[in-house]
Amino acid sequence: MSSLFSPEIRQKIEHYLQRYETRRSAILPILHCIQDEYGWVKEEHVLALEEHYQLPRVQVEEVLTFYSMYRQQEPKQFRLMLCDNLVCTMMGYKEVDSAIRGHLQEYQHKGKDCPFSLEKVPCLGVCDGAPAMLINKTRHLNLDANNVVAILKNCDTLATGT
Amino acid sequence: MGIIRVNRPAADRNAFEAAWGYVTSIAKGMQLTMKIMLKQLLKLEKSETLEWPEQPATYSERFKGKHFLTQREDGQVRCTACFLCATACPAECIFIEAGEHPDHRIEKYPVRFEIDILRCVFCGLCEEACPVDAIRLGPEYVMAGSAGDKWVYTKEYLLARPQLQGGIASIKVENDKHPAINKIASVENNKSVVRH
Amino acid sequence: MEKPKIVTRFAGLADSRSLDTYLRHDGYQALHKALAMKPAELIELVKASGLRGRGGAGFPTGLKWSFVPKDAPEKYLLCNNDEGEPGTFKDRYILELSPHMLVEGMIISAYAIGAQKAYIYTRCEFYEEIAWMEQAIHEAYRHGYLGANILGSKFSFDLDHYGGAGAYICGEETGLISSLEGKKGQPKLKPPFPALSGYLNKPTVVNNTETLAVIPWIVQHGPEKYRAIGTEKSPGTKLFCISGPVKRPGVYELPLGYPLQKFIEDDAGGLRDGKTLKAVIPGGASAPVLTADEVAKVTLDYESMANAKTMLGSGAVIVIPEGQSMVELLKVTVDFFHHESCGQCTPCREGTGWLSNVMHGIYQRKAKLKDVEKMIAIANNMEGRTICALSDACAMPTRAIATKFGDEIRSYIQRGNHG
Amino acid sequence: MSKQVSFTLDGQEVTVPQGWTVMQAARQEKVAIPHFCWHPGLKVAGVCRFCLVHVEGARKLEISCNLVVQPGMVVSTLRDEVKQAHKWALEFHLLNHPLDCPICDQAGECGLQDYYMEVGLYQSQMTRPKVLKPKALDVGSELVLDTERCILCSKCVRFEDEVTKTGALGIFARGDRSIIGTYHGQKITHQYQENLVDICPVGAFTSRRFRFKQRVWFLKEKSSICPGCSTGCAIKVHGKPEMRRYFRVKPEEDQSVNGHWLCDKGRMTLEHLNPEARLMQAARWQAAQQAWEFSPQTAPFIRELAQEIARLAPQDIALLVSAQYTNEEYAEFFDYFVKQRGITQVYQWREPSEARDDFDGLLLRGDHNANTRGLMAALKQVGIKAKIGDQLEKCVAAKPQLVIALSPEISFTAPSLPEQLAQLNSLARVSLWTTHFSASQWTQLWQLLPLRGFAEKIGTVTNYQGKTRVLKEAFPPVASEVLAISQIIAGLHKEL
Repeated sequence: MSSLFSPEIRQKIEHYLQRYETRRSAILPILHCIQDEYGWVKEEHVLALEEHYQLPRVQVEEVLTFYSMYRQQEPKQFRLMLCDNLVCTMMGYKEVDSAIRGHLQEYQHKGKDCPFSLEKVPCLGVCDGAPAMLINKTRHLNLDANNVVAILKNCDTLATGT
Repeated sequence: MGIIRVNRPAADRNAFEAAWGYVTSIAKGMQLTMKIMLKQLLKLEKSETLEWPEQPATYSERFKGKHFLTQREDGQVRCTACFLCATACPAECIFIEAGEHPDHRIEKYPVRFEIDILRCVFCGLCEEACPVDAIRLGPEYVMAGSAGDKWVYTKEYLLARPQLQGGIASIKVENDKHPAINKIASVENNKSVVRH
Repeated sequence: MEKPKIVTRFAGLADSRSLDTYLRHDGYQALHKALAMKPAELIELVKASGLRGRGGAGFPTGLKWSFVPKDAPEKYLLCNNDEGEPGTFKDRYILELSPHMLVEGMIISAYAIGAQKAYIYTRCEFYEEIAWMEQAIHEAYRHGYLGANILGSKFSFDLDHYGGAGAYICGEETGLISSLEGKKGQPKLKPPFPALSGYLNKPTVVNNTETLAVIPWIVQHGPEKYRAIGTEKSPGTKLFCISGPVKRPGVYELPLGYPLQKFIEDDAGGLRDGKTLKAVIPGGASAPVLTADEVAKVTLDYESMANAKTMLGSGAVIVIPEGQSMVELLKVTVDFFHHESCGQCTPCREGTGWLSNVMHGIYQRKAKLKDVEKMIAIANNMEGRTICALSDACAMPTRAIATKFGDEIRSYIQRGNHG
Repeated sequence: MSKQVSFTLDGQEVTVPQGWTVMQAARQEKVAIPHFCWHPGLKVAGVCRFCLVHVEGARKLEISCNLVVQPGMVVSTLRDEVKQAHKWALEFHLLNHPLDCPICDQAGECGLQDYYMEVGLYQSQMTRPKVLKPKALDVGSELVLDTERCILCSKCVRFEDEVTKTGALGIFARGDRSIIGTYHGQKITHQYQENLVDICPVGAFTSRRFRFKQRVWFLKEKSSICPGCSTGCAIKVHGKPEMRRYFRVKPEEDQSVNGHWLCDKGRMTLEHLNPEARLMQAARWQAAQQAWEFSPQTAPFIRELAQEIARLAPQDIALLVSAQYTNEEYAEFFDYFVKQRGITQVYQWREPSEARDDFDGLLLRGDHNANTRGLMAALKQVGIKAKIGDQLEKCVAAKPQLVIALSPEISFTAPSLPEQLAQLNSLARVSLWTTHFSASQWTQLWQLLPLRGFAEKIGTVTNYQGKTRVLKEAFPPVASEVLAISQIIAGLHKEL
């Protein structure tokens, strides 16, 4: 067995392969599980899935590239997923966006390593709290230029703390 | 359709009258000839005769003479070996052998591009057919030669002819469309098309 | 107008998600009742209630169930909880209120169509909600509501959860099925329809979360009581999500046929900061926009919306205030569909990209006036030409905004041309 | 007999088997409905949305490839709305298609070009830049992939999934960023790669072998039968007769044998048709110079052969025959030599190492001779009992004074050919009738007579199923000195 995946992951993969009617159905949950563990899905993961679990690499790659939540690049510690859809646009997404960008640029000026990566995502399904953003798995609602910076600074302290 | 009947000309009244007519006509003609000859001998009027080949002849800018291939800015042939000139050619005088270009972005280029000039009818259809303005009919009209000469022009000959001595801008700027398509083609570009 | 509470009856209760709370409020009573009935009777009951799919298309639920062949050995029930329509957040609200409502609804529905297995397909961005739902499923298993021989009957049924991975198209029923099969979430060619050949080519019913969540109430209280609410052709209540600059955005349960204007002004408290109403998108991003004048005339039901050449959709009311640029909104809408097109059918794949391109040109004021007509032409030729409705969903709002707010777009372009 | 259904297609009453789609019916009736993603040999995908037709009573236009014929249905492909829909469907396809036509091998047989001439909108609507994708990718020994030209019809993906079952191709990402390809550019390795080129409606897949060799509109095509193995796939040979060159081999539809496909080996048979591989003139070995002497005149060679035949008794002459010639050629050959000249020593010439019962599961068979069954039947006809098998060694051991040999035509089917020829060297006189020639490997045979290749003759062959199939059309031979077997025999007739 491959040493690429930890025993827990291997156990989870086996579980998912058994859980659904077809092995193929397990591709999405397995990729989620790998991403939760490693932050992103590497080429070697896809190849290992084919080698050890007979999930064809083309099928896995198709799924991996089709769905927007999967990452194929090394992530930063905090993945900022800012909704840029209708309601958020009306409710001040642009100000939030520029506030975030301003904050991220500070890292550049200071020459510090930025722990954030910013992504625009479609509607997060929380339009009553627009503008909304997901940081990793935590939802932040009713953002504006001020509170978003506070949230980012809070993350900052977490980042430097660890 | 029908037949138009024309009356026969009336017969000359007599031989003398006919002869008189001929003689006076010739005399009138000779008079004009003599007048111009004398004027030109005395340099009162410019002669239209050129002392070719010592004196160069000028043709219209649209003259369709000997072919040449235009170049990219880096000197490579512009031709993409699409065979459209060979397809359009009514005399079937163009032979192309295409090949894979080492540069990934160019992909296809002519390894051989030959024109059998003895078969060419100088119709200019190759120039019309070319989608990338790679072949043009130039201003050279002197193509006399002897049996031993090469009558199949090679790609190298068509691409860079020292005797043109840079007289023709055969280098085309990338993505510069034909003036008819792209009206923004500058006057500068137009000027450089043909110069003698 | 009376506002009966069916789904929202758990609102405001402490610990509303727990099984205890649910049981205290007649939870799983409908299941007892349903298991005593024949599946065919249940389908008739739901037909009689006039319940229509709450996902967007409004297809009668009972009718959908009746298409499933009775003698097929393997059948599936799928819950479409992949709520992705911009402006919609009602299904999330149900999970937040009481996931047991959905679980019970699914058990009853599965019994009616004869499915042994069901999946709740949820978008993966709902991390908390998924945890609550899994908790509810777990509790239901522990108390014998799920698993073998439910409540001592011969009916055995398994319910599982499946998470999406960020694709709007998985909210389309066959896209959802593809995704559940572990493929790209590309909708499948119809016919065959999923009721005959769906998940793993077995008969499959896909229902929206809200549809399934009201089933227990209908079974418990009878179809007549449900029919009494709402209008003749659109009976019952529906969850409406209101968002935008209103005083109280959120989810409201209203009887169908409720006036839109009243909803915005009374229930949601009207526009905030003294803004005036410019337009309303009545059913999520894919619904054609209504101007302020039209808003006064329509009521919240399928027929009234259809008459106004728009649709009720998922019931996502997006309020647009005066001063909001429609060019910007259209750009956002078109970009969204461009991003979410699965790329399968050519008119949608290329059309959404084309519209997005043209729209960006307009937004940057690098467009010609006739681009507005071009967009309408593109939209017309995208609509009704593809496997699923995503292409229509992009075409309809584009055409509506480009026609109703054409002058605004044109003057936007012109201002740009003059500097 | 399955149930039949009648419906109206463009005003014509059409009857088709139940379960057929409108597209299949239209194909049978030769009503052209434009399409990209539909292929008769693959499952319906319904993604190009091009084959729209109008059905009376339907709310919107339907795609004909997924529209099962219902009795009494009234279908129209001629209405204005249908034509307008086709124009726009094509316009959508062209939106992100690069203007590569001058360097694209598909030009001239490209779906986009053909349909543009037929149903094009003729006024470009596109003003914005196109989506750029990777070009000229190496995805297999026979394939070059240009993802930018791809219109995502998914035919190649379905071919990989359904026909070869290798699943090497996928469509990655989504929307108009979708890219066709193999996993991280891996190579496709199976034997059916060029079918991807055939089914690709645009120039996304092009053939490495044919790449840039010729523009397709210069090519003439002739129907023939693949000589590569005993399956005998129906093929079309594409050549330029005025250049005396052949450029490619494509499959022809034949549901009873090869369906729509042809293996890459079958396409390689082409290499044996072009002048480089061919024996263009008759030749004899000059022992003094240790070299071949070629002659533009074949008649003297035939005369020499005739003299030998006349000089020798029939029992001193042997025939050595490979199983790659047509039934008609065998009939004539045996009729003359066995019946008329009384030669009884007939040996089969086969590859000794052949695994005759091999089969790759799709088309390619271990018996690399196109007409094994035809040869056996021809032998039986002239009263010679024989079992299939290589008898070359037996022939050499019998030490005949003269061997008249019909050489295998396609060299990949006979890897031991040079060694087998070397064995023949020990014999006094060998008259080798052959299509191809290799100056570096062949020595010392008495005479070589040039024969026509498979694309240059008409006739019939009998495949492994016992089906007798026709090589329908012939190209003119690559050189005027290249002869048909019947011409050589006629020459011998004249001399004797």
